Amino acid sequence: MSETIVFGLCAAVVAGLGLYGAIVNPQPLRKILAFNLLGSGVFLFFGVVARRGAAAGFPGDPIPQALVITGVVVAFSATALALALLLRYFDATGSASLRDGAASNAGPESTDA
Amino acid sequence: MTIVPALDLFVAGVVLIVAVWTVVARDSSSAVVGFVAYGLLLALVWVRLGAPDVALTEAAIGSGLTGALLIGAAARLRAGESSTSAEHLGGVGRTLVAALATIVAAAIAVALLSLPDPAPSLAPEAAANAGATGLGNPITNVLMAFRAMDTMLEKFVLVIALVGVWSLAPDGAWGGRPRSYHRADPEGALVFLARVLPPLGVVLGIYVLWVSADHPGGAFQGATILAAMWLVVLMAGLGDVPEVGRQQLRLMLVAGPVVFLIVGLGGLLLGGAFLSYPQDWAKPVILAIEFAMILTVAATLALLVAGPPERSAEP
Amino acid sequence: MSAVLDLVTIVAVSAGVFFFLAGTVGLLRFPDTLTRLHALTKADNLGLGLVALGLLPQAGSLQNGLKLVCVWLLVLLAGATVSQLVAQAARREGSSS
Amino acid sequence: MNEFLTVMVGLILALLALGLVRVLRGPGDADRMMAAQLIGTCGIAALLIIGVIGDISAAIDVALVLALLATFAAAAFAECARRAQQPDTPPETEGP
Repeated sequence: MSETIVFGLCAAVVAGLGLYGAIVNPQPLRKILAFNLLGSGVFLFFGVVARRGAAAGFPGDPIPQALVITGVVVAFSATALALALLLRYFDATGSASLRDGAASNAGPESTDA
Repeated sequence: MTIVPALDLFVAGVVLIVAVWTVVARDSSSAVVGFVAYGLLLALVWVRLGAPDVALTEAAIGSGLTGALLIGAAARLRAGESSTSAEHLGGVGRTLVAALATIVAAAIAVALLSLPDPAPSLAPEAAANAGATGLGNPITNVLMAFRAMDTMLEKFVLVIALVGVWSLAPDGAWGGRPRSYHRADPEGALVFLARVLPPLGVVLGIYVLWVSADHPGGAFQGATILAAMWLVVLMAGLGDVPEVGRQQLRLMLVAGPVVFLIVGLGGLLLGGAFLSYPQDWAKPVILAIEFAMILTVAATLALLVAGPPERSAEP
Repeated sequence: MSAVLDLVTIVAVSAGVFFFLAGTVGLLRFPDTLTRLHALTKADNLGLGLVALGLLPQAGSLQNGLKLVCVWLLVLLAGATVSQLVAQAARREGSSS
Repeated sequence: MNEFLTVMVGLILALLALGLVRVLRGPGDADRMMAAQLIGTCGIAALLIIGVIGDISAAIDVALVLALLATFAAAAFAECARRAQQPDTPPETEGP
């Protein structure tokens, strides 16, 4: 049962790191990266709970594991949408950061191209 | 044996090193490499946690497709990297956020460590009802039978995400083709890869789906492998993405979820509840759904990575 | 018999890890891209090949053994392609810079 | 036997972390591709050994998928490196 303690702490630290990175890092791409980190920390949390609930001959409780599989797919589609938004914003305004002062001159003429 | 925790400590230690790297790395391209390595190591963690199905999913989707998306985005954004300003959060702000993050991490750790000793588990119920579907793999049982509603809605989420991505196309390229097209140079190494790898990938994808009835595997993992193979062909320039406005493509994308819905309604009509399978027909029905599902999910995942249309419809 | 198999595993896996070590040190220490590439490919096919060879006796069934060989062949294909692509990228960077 | 294999996994994972240092020192595209390839191979080797230690035969399937996707990530890197070098010509020629 030692791996649940080791990976439980690992899940907690990764979730904290993801939260820290999502807030502190100014670039949107890095925020999406950190958000994925936070997501994987939460999924690890589910994994450890599943491992603790191992019973009836299963190495781990299948219900949280099935939820994590669904969660990873949904997290992927959310990341795909976020990256598409970011790239579209970058094409429209020519700057990769969301700071209001940074929307440079490339704004108007490229949107209706 | 005292040696086994050392293995977990190694794996957890390297996972944390790579996670810190991904957050702290200077430029975003090396952070993305760190994230691909992180997704890979996470697959190791999931194997250690006794969940090979999730390890497959994390490896295929977490580090494979998400990695490809991020690599593409980082490359395109590299041009804009110079224009981003310095940190907008001052020293005090960063320490506050760090404190908040440690509080959240501590809360999660406490919640995990204070689980009651006979931890709450639904495994006995899952084992008791495993006979209903005749499938050996408990996770496929849960995904396709006990919580079939989640899996069906998940497919609708994928299609909705694709609609969202496609709606981001500039007006000129509406209904056109994603990704810019480039001629494949015949003797390139990438073209050789795109000719040799896909057949192996298709066999492995179908194997992962077929084996999921009794051993770790699954329709989503198989679909991810098929999507990756199609993307390798696209990257090599051997094929071109079908234009987004084409009718058959849209029908194919909606086919998977609709089949699932029809089978669910069929269960309702045959006297059972919504999404309940007739007693001795459960396994063939589930496999039929999964085979219908794998193609549409593979196409949806690949088109999500390909991104919104950028060129007008003509080839 | 199992002692011999264990011995084979120990020798092969440690040789594999040695090649991984050599490859990684080469990747870090060598001056330019092409020499690093030389070190990387050694780590790839020899390192993983020996580890897979070492694990063959431990693999449960013949099917697992065949899968181990498939993993090695797939990584060989990956290594070959990456070496070509890296060499092209290095040549392009070399010629343009 | 498991003790020996655990030490081996520890070594491989240490080498994997070292491989990331190469990304730090040589930020060129070529170095990034090589580091990703080495990290992939180290990960697969560690996974195979962990599968044997924990007697989980499904770990080999995961390694197979990882081997396939290591190639896919390398292809993604290569395509971005190629695209960075020469911008795409509009497809005025006939379609595929």
